Amino acid sequence: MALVGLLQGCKKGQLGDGAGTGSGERLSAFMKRCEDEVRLAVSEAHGRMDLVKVPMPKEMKGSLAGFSAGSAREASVNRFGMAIDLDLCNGCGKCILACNTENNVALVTDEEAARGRFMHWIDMRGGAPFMCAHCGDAPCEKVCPTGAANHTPDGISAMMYKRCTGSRFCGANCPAKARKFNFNDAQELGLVRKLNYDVPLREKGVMEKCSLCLHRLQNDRMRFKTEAAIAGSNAEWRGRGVKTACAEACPRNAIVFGNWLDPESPLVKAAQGRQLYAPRELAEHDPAVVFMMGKR
Amino acid sequence: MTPFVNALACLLCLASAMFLWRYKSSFYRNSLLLVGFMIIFGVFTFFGGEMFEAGSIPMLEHYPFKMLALSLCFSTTSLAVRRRRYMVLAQVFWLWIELFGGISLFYRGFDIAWTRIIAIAGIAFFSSLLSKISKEMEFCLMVFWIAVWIFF
Amino acid sequence: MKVLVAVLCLFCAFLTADFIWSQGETPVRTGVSGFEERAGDGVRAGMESRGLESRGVPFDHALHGDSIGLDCAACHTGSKSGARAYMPAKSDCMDCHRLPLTEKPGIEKLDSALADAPEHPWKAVSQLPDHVVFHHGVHSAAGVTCADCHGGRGAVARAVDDREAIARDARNVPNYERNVYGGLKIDMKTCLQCHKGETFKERNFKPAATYCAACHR
Amino acid sequence: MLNFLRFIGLLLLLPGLVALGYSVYQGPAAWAVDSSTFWGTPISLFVFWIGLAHAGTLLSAIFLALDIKMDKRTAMMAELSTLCSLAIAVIFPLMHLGVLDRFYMVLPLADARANFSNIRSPLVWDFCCIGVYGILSLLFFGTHLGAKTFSGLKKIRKPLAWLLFPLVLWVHTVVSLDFAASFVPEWAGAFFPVYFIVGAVYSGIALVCCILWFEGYRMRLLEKLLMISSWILCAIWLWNFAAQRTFCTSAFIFAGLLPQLYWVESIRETRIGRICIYLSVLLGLWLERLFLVSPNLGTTAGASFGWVDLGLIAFSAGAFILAFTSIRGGLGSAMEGESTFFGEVDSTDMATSADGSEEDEALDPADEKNYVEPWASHETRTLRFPLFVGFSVATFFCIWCAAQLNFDNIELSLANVIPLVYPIAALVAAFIVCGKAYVNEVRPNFGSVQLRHRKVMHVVAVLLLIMFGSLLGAFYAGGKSAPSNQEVAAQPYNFENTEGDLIGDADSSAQEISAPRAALIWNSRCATCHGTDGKFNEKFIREYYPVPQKLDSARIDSIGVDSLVNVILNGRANMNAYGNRLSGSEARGLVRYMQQLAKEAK
Repeated sequence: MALVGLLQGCKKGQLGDGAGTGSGERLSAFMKRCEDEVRLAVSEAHGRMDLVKVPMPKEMKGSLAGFSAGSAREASVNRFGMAIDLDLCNGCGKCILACNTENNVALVTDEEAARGRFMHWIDMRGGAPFMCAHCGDAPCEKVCPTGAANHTPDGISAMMYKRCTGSRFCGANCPAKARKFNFNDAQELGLVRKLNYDVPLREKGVMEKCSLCLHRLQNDRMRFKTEAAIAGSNAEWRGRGVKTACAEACPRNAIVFGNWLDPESPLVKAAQGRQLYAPRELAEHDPAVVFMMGKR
Repeated sequence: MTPFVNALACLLCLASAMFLWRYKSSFYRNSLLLVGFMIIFGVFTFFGGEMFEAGSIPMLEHYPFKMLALSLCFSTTSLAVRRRRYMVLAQVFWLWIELFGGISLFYRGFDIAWTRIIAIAGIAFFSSLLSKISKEMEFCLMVFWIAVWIFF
Repeated sequence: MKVLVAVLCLFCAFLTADFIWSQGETPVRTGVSGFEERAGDGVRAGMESRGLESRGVPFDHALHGDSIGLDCAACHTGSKSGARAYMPAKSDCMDCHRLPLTEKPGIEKLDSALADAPEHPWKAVSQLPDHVVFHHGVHSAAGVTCADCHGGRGAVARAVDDREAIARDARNVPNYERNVYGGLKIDMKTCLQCHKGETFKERNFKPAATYCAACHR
Repeated sequence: MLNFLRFIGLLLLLPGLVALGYSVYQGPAAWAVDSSTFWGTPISLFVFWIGLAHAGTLLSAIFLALDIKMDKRTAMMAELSTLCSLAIAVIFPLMHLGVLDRFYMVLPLADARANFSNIRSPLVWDFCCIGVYGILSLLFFGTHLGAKTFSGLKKIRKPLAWLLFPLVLWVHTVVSLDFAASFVPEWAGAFFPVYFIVGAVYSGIALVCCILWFEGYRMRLLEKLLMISSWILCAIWLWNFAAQRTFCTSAFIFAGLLPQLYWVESIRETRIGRICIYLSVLLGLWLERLFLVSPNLGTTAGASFGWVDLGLIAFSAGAFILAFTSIRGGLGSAMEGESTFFGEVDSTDMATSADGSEEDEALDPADEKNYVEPWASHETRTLRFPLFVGFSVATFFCIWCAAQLNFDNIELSLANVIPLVYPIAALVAAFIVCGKAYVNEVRPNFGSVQLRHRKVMHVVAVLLLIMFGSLLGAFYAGGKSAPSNQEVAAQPYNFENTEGDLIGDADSSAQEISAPRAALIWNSRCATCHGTDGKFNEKFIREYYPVPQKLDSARIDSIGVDSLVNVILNGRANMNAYGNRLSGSEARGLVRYMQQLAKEAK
């Protein structure tokens, strides 16, 4: 047993780095803490979502007209989003754990956990996962003083952590309160590990939220563009084949990730003929992450 | 808010303006009147605009204040001294309510009534150039304000 | 006179503060490494400070480069296809070096050094901040050569202290701000300038994406 | 009295400093905020103090602009209270930030990285407006002080007052837009500009009354204005209740009902009674700001109010009292005019313009049009021309903003930049006005100043310039970013595949990688010997290596894909084994690419 433990301990060197080593905690124990926290969050979940019907997300209105030649040309062809199938989802919370490990989401201290304040990018609301909806007409981005919250041409509401001053205006202005603020210095408290090198750790005092696994999309875009340039093709990148961590982890495939503007995307196929919903407070902001329930 | 109620509001402003700045009326009387108008305008908007039926209609949020501004505009025509200065100030007050009310509504997804704002700004600017405000000019201004209120 | 003093004060203070603040501000110091045989201690110390470490295998870029038709990507795998340009593993060296290659003296010494070398003779530490995405492959595919940023030719010239070559290099390549290796000085400003198409006009690069999330995460 | 006040100030400040230090160290977690209430005590303190900061200049400048007489001492007190509360107010939005040292990113200037702040955000407007307001108030106060030495400075007080008049209202309007432009149901209100300004004027008048009380006299005009503001604010609260169904009872009691005790003569005419009324107004308005900023406070959903919050309040009050009393004591009689009133100031001589002064609280003359005397040449020179230049600069600024990188894919509406226009215009205009006054009035008379003072002035000027330059330099340099220090040793096995393709089992050799990927691998791994085009790397092969087999379609087909994959992975003769560096699918892709190359070579 001791030998297994030792081996587990040695594994840390490969997977985690210096972050959080102050506690000297083993990776397996850390992972267990993560799981416990998710379990707690799922069990404590409360509140209902007030869903209203919405049409299928289309191109973002207005904002792309001004794209100059120097900017990304792929502006109009992509709009990434997700649909969560409420008929399939049973609220198991696996998506939360997958998201946390993928995005190096910090744990919270015990007293915060007791008050139900987690850093999770996915909340359980009304028995279903709820995350940032990546509104096409995002209220949070309008009020961010530094431009740290901004939209990519691909329809992702991105956060530039290094540009964030932590004025928390975006958090206040999000109608669904999908944004989380780093009250703690998680690295110092040993509440976070760099489980995934692709995602930077967030420092104390910045806002964070669901990024639609932006790093996966970025990696895929770069790979695609490299290959396209070698092959001499003019194909546009549509983000085919990319999945978010939560969509990947869902045992019932209730979360579908894709490109709303790509007819071949699994998302568009899954949403065809289904009735789409969004939380009432977000419905008029053109959300890209929606819920599916029943046939249309 | 129906155009009829909107026109009614304009009439109410005109009526209330009659009571302001009477000769030798005291400081307190004038301000009490203003506060009273404020409340009357609020009640008028609340019921006339059917605010409680349609939930909250953001466009009506600053309506009573606009009415107050219009009423002040009307009332300045009867001032004895420094009429032009206060006329301009009252119009700028109106402009200010329209502009910043519009900006705050713009952030909540409504369009700004630019024609209205430009009209008020224009008349405020040009009335600042008037050297003497005759009875005819007063009448013209009032007609213009009413037109802005009802049509723009 | 007074105006002069005022302007001078303003200007000096500006420069000083700018200098102090921007110390260590350029996070990415790109440059070819490893002139161990010729480089003095200064270069070696510089290498170590940049997280480059060589474990006993001498290496000369000048011998391995264009002179024998080798591409950077042959050893730095991924530098033309992936996000990162990796350091070669010993097996990569042994692809060629398992055969006797030249009759030059000292080759036996090299062979024995290679035989003793660990599986990863070189180690590098990424200088890129965590929140920056730099994909070597996509830049290479777009026509940016390794030397544009890493200053290959300039660096070689510098290493052999060939002043004439340095001067030639400076004449051939437009006079952008350069790092100690002759490569482009890299910070967000220079990245953006090139992405917007303001620099390297003579190379006809296509303007690239300039929205934040194109390069940051 | 001053000493007593200083003692009180110190008593409040010292524990307050502890709270301030703790909350700067601890960050926003220190005070009552959480993930549903993002704004807490610092912001309500900010709104409160910025409101107080308005009253001083508002009274002094607007009274001056509208020709309402006010004695110099009262005016100076009001201006000084403005400066002090402004200095207190700016601390709070700064400490409210999560990452303090990045505050400069809010400034709408492009830094060395071509980063530009998001000027659509009300916070940026705030930042600019308050900065400009601070500078202009300082200039206004400075000219007032300097008018004693340089009598020519008196001339520019009125133009400055006209510049400040709209600015004061503009600043608080912009502060109100922080709330009004948001989607928080309790904050959304198009009437907020009026609401906030009435509140600010009300609390500001109460503060000036307090100060005059401590000075030992009273001004009945201010008291009248105080009462009138209380009524107007009550009317607005009523409307707020109608529009949003929220009502702050405690604020209504303290700032709405209790001040009405003023009508009881026995209270009005005793000093204790009056100060109680003023303090009750201040308390009520503070409670109202707190209620407004964090509506969930005290309910089960919200965060709870702790000692840090109380400490911050104590800090602000203590720091204000200390700053005010020490500057007041330091300036001494410089703040008093020749005709100082020691006693009551009555408003009888102001009756003629009384009708105007009550509108003032709710008026915003937005621009130069209000300077109603027509195109007199003097006026054009002193105010209209500077303002014209200012507005031109502001227009250019807006155009420049729209050309920034940030707004490549966002359409920038006129409504996004209008709130910045007047502050910029006012700043430029004020600099022109003051610069002209400096050239025309101060410099010619500079010789009359004592030599010692002149030297001090020069040193101060040089220091200021150095400070300004270094701030600019620091801003332009921007912050540092730490490298990741991730170790990049040799390429991990099968890394390229897992990097891009996230679905499917990349390692199963039955699958095949895409043609471009195979080409990339070929170029890096195989081209060393086989050449990028499959025709050998002549330089290398001739000299050192036995020549490998030529790529030949017929031969490749005859060997078969599987055995070629086997050769790549396991090696043969001079061919190296790549099994530990390439996956099966990659080898398969390479074979396909070889076939393609061979076909092309024919």
